[in-house]
Amino acid sequence: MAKIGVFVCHCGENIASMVDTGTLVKAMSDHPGVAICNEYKYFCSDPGQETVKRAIREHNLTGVVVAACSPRMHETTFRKACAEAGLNPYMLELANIREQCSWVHSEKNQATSKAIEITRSLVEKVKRNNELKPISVPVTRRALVIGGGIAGIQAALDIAGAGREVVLVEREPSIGGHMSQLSETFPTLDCSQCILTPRMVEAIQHPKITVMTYSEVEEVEGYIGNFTAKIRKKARYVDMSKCTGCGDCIQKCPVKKIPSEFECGLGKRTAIYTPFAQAVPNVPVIDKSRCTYFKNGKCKICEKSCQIDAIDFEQQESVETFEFGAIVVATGFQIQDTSVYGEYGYGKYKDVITGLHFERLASASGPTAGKIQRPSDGKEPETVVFIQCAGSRDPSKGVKYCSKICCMYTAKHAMLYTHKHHGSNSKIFYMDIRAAGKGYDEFTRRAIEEDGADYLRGRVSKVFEENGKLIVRGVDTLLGKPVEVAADMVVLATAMTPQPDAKQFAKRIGIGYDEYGFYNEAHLKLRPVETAKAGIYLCGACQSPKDIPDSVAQASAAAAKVLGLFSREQLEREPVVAAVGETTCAGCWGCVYACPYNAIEKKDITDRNGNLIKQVASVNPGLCQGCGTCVTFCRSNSIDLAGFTEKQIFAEVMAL
Amino acid sequence: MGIQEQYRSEAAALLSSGEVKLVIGFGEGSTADRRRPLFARTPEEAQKFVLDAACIANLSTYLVTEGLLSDGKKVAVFLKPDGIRSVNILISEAQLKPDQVVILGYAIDKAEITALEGRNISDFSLGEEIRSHTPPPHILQEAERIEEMNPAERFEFWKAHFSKCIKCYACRQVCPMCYCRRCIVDVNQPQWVSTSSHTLGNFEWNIVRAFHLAGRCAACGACDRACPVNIPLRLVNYRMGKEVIDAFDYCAGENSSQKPVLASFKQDDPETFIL
Amino acid sequence: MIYSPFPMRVVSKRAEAPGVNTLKLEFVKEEDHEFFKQNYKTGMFGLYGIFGEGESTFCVASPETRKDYIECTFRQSGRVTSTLANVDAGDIVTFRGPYGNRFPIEQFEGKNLLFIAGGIALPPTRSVIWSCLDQREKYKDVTIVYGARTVADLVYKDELDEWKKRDDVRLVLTVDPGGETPDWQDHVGFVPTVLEQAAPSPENTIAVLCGPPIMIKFTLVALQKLGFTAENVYTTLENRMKCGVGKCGRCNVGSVYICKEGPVFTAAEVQAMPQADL
Amino acid sequence: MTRILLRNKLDDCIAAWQKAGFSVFAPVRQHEMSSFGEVQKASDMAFDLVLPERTIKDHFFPQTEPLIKYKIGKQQIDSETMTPPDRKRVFFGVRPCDASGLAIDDPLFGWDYKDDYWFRRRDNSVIVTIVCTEADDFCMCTSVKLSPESDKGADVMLRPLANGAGWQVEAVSERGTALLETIPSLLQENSEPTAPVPQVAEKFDLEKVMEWLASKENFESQFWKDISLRCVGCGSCTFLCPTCHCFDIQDEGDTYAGIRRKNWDSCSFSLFTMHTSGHNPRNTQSTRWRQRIMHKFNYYRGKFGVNSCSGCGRCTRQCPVDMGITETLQAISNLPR
Repeated sequence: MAKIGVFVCHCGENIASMVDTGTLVKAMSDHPGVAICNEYKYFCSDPGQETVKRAIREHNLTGVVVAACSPRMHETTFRKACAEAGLNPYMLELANIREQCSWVHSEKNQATSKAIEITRSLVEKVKRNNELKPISVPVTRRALVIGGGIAGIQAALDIAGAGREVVLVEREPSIGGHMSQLSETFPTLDCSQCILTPRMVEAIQHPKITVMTYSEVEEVEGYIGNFTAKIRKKARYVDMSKCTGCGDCIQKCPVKKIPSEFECGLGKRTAIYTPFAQAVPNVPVIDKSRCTYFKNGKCKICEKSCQIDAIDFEQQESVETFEFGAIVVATGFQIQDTSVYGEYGYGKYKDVITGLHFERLASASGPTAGKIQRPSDGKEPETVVFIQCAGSRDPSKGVKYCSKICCMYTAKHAMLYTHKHHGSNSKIFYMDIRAAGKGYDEFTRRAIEEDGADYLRGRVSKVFEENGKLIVRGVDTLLGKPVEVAADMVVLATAMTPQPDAKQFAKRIGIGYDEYGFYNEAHLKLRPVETAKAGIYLCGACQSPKDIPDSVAQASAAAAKVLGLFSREQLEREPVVAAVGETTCAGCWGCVYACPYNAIEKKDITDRNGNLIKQVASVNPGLCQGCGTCVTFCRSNSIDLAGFTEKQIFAEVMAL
Repeated sequence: MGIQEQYRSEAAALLSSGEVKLVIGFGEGSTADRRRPLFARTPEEAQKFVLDAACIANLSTYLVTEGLLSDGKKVAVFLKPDGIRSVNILISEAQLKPDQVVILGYAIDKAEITALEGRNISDFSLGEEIRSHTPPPHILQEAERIEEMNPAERFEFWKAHFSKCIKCYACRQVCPMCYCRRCIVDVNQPQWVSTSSHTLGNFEWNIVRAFHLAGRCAACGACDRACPVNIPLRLVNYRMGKEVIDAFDYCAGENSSQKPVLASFKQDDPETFIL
Repeated sequence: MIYSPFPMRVVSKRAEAPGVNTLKLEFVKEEDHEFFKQNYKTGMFGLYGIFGEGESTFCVASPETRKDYIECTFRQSGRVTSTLANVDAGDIVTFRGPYGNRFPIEQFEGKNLLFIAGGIALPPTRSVIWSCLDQREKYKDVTIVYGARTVADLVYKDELDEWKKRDDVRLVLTVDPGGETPDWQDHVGFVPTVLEQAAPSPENTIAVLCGPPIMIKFTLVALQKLGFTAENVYTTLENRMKCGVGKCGRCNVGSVYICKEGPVFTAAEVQAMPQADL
Repeated sequence: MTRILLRNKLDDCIAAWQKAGFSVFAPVRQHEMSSFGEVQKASDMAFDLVLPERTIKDHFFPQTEPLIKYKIGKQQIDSETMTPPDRKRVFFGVRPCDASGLAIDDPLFGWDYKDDYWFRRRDNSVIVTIVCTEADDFCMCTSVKLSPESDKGADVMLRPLANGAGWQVEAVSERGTALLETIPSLLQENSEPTAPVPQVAEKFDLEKVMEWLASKENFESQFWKDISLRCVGCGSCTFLCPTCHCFDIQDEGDTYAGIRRKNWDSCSFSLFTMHTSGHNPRNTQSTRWRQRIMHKFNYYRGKFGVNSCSGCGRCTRQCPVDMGITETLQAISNLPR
């Protein structure tokens, strides 16, 4: 029969102060199948591990239970020890008598009897453990980076820099993302374009990076190391291989009054356009919905103006398929639809704008060439009111979270405004000032102390127009008094929200998301750049609101994960995967619908002559994450999870 | 021509034209008030079909007989709305191919039999009808009575009934939804459900079955009628069905493209621990 | 009481082939041992068990000439056999039996013996083989034809070597095509074919044939071709059993309770049973 | 002149038996089901039943019977054989078919290896049979050569009086005689006429059936496939049968202790004969139904000289798809020869 070794760890005083380890050792020594039971102060220490190894060898143990802390802490430690002593590492179980016992109890007797129950139930489990071997999966060492903002660019550059191929997909005509729209960046006030453009150029020129702009990821199939992605290239109607980016076509285009998306509607663009002057690639696209030729069948002025025949009205969209080993999702964010704040008059009053508008007004390459002007009449505003948390931290408007960057950019806006407009007057309504970050608090202090930003703690209840002024009515909660400010312009620090199609896209590639649509990481603290789907990583604001430094840091972290994966040709995966019993599978496909990872397929069972006998479910071990959802569902118990078989779980429960 | 004659000749025609290989209907039973399933393979046998208010069994259970439909040929079957509902569930669970079943639909209203139009499963849209359909008054009354009990009383009620169970599995065998090739009670590694029919083992079995039918039961009452020791099984399944409608707005068998309510993962699952 | 087993101590465990083990068991209580010594005859079976898991039926693989212990050989497949496969020397298991009928080996005396076995069905044959070899002088020629799917699947490898070396035993070993290893010296082919090639004489010969149903079917044909009559061919049936004593109704083949009237039958008796129920 | 027991003496009778150390069982109705249950007084009994839904077999071969208790210890496993209670019991109001059922099963439980669990109960029980006054559409005792007044398996026979006031009493075994000796004062000499015994028509020709079943070529007849088409393979007919006796042995317990049990099993179940190899000799419902019929009307008789059917008709009465032995045997006897 089984010969199990049980090792009771004191964890210093962590366990021993609440659990009577002597009693536990005695109880386990008397348990059927236990060959040896020891206690020690720290089994995770070197001498502790040595004790375990020696016991395995001396007693020919068939299984080991370490009664200590959470398996999250030391499962790997002891698995390694087992393997070194010649025992299959999956013949180990950790009985968590710390987090689940000593730490949560205050009565020693109760804690001790609970520790006994926990430990013996693991002993009963380990008796039924099977030797498992890691699964080897081949790895395609090419990465897909989805999203060409600063996060995506950084991740692509880091991965390519280490010599691995990258395909960078951006759905807009140019990479750059939101960062390219910004004027100066906090807390150093260096010009956003100036630091971004070199990166963009580096990316497009990198021999290992294929940049696919105006393209979207249609579909992702497969699993870690072995993804297949279909990428749809939208028709640009400009031959990228020919275009030199001279801009003649743009000059000649007769449709000139289209509000520019890049300029947040503050500027205009043509029907054939590049979103901004420094666009990468510097190749225009034709906006089919606005182009006269596409609408009326006549015009083609751009074609005529192009010296090198780069315009191609016949161009079709195409779908290309690539194999990838890893995917970095960097799809970024959007700003909240500010119309939810009807009381602030956004959309009603032209001079109520968002922070992003303000960025364009302040940008030297923007529609006003960097002059802060009112959109309504082009006058320079004397008094500007900034309203922070105009969307964030407001559950009634659907956003409970803090958008993290607004405190900083509002301070920056006030500062830029003062710099450009001496003697101007900025009033900032705020709830709290959150300026945790290197140089951040100093930055906000500077806005207040050096640049005269006037911070009013309180909420704004209403913005309305009176005599050509925007009257901002609110409360100064520090004074406890209502305030009214007559402003020339109001800037709303709107919330960062996920892309409107974030949830749909997550479903397409099979990753999880939270209630808003921000993508879920595998573990908030310990695995912040991985998703629960192995091989797919996250960076930037698609995961949660982030500023540039954080996005870039996370992008490098994601790249490090990808490179770690790419460091070997074969990937070893945990063998904790499900498998289907084909004789009893009834083929109802419940498991197929239940699987969060799309790891279960339909498989034909044929006789020797190839005639179809029946269809059964089949688990792809490469995709399976061992979550067990299918097991709990299967009515005929035809699926079992290696390492957590029903037999093991049943024995565990029965021993309680 | 009454519906019985109409269906006899229709069944005969289906058989003689070779459209179906088999018609499953009802024939005379061993006593005047009983009807028994009748399998006709020839037009002559089809003349023995009986259709009247005593034809209450849900014949869809025979459609999942192992091997019956594996040759790809068609089978016609006499079905009431609850049977049609079962067929919808079976199709959605991939146990039947819609084009293999010809439905001779009928409804019983008191002692009256009416024919239902349509022969393909797609001809029947049951949606609202099923939702508004309530169990017979005496069942409903009993269900309400149990609902009003306190938990201890309710436990005693079921204990008394379940302790009678002899584990003959007639409830399972007559149920069209119990098509598993190996039932959970026949799994012995581990032995999830005791084979013994003592009160505990009986509880285990009946509760497991109730769970396995939650969101899948067509409420035909076959289990209840089959139980040789008169356990009011449909009350259990009625309650589970109600629970599923309330919690998930899901009524089993409304159509044949439903996904299993308790086994369809949604990416926006409020619990984030899986994905 | 009728369903109460004897406790048995595991003396040793030997791995025979992938998933196949042999246990050697000794009696814990002397009175149980006495009972066994008085009642055991080759061919009988028992129910081997472990409390908490249940009982499983297989033959006693040791001969009636060696009654100090019980050997049993089984493939790990169900709940009970999986647990039995994990016992070690010193552990206690249970035995209920010996049950059933036997090979009438005293009627074999003075005759040639032909043993034919396939795969995991060598154990019941081995019980007769040793019962006869231990009294070698009572029998004439002894031929053993044994085949398995692959070389690894052959059981009792040590004893096969021993038989091979003896000059009073003719051993014909074979593995199915594709099951041979590079250094395999013996036959490659299915048992019926190899048997026909070996062509033992049916003259004054008793054949004992054990194996999976499909092998039995074709080997019987081969034996007939060689001139054996069904009355002179013995086999054992291994039906599913629970009680072992003719009550539980499980092992019926036609009117025959395999557990009481069997498991040993002549081929003629087997042919008289409803074939569809086998 | 015979002795009678008046209905109004029944309470005294029960009391007298209890005093003599017997527990008294009779047909009762509980939780919408009729069965044999322990009674304390006459009013507990359900006399209006043609036949209780559950058979008397339940009390001799219970649906689950503990055989061995075991404890798993560190060094060893302790086991203890469990024996059925020795309690003396009177079964009052047993129908002739149910009583016959016990007699039919006796040889099976007794050949070679005596099943102590069955016989200990049999030896401590006295069967008081009441002759039928009513039969329903499903009754078929006469078809299997028994009758509504058969005393097979009985210790005491009661014949209902025509006036309904009581029963004519007659001991038919030593055990019966001994039982009546505990209630001499409650019995009186009387010559009241007894109620007529119902006419139960013979539904099939048993001789013809047995002859057909005995013929080897019929074993593979298409008949079996056709007749069993609608069988859903539940075990209700076997579990409600007074003679079916198939069982399973199962260990049930937790990590440390448990009980080995003998549980009812049924030849109707698809896994009943499944080998570990996956081979299943009776892998279709038709072969299982054939086994049931063959076992009852051919094999059993070959071994023990009686058919394993007492004609109670429960198999048809409670079949969810209106099948049963009667229909099959009728069909066999109507087959063209």
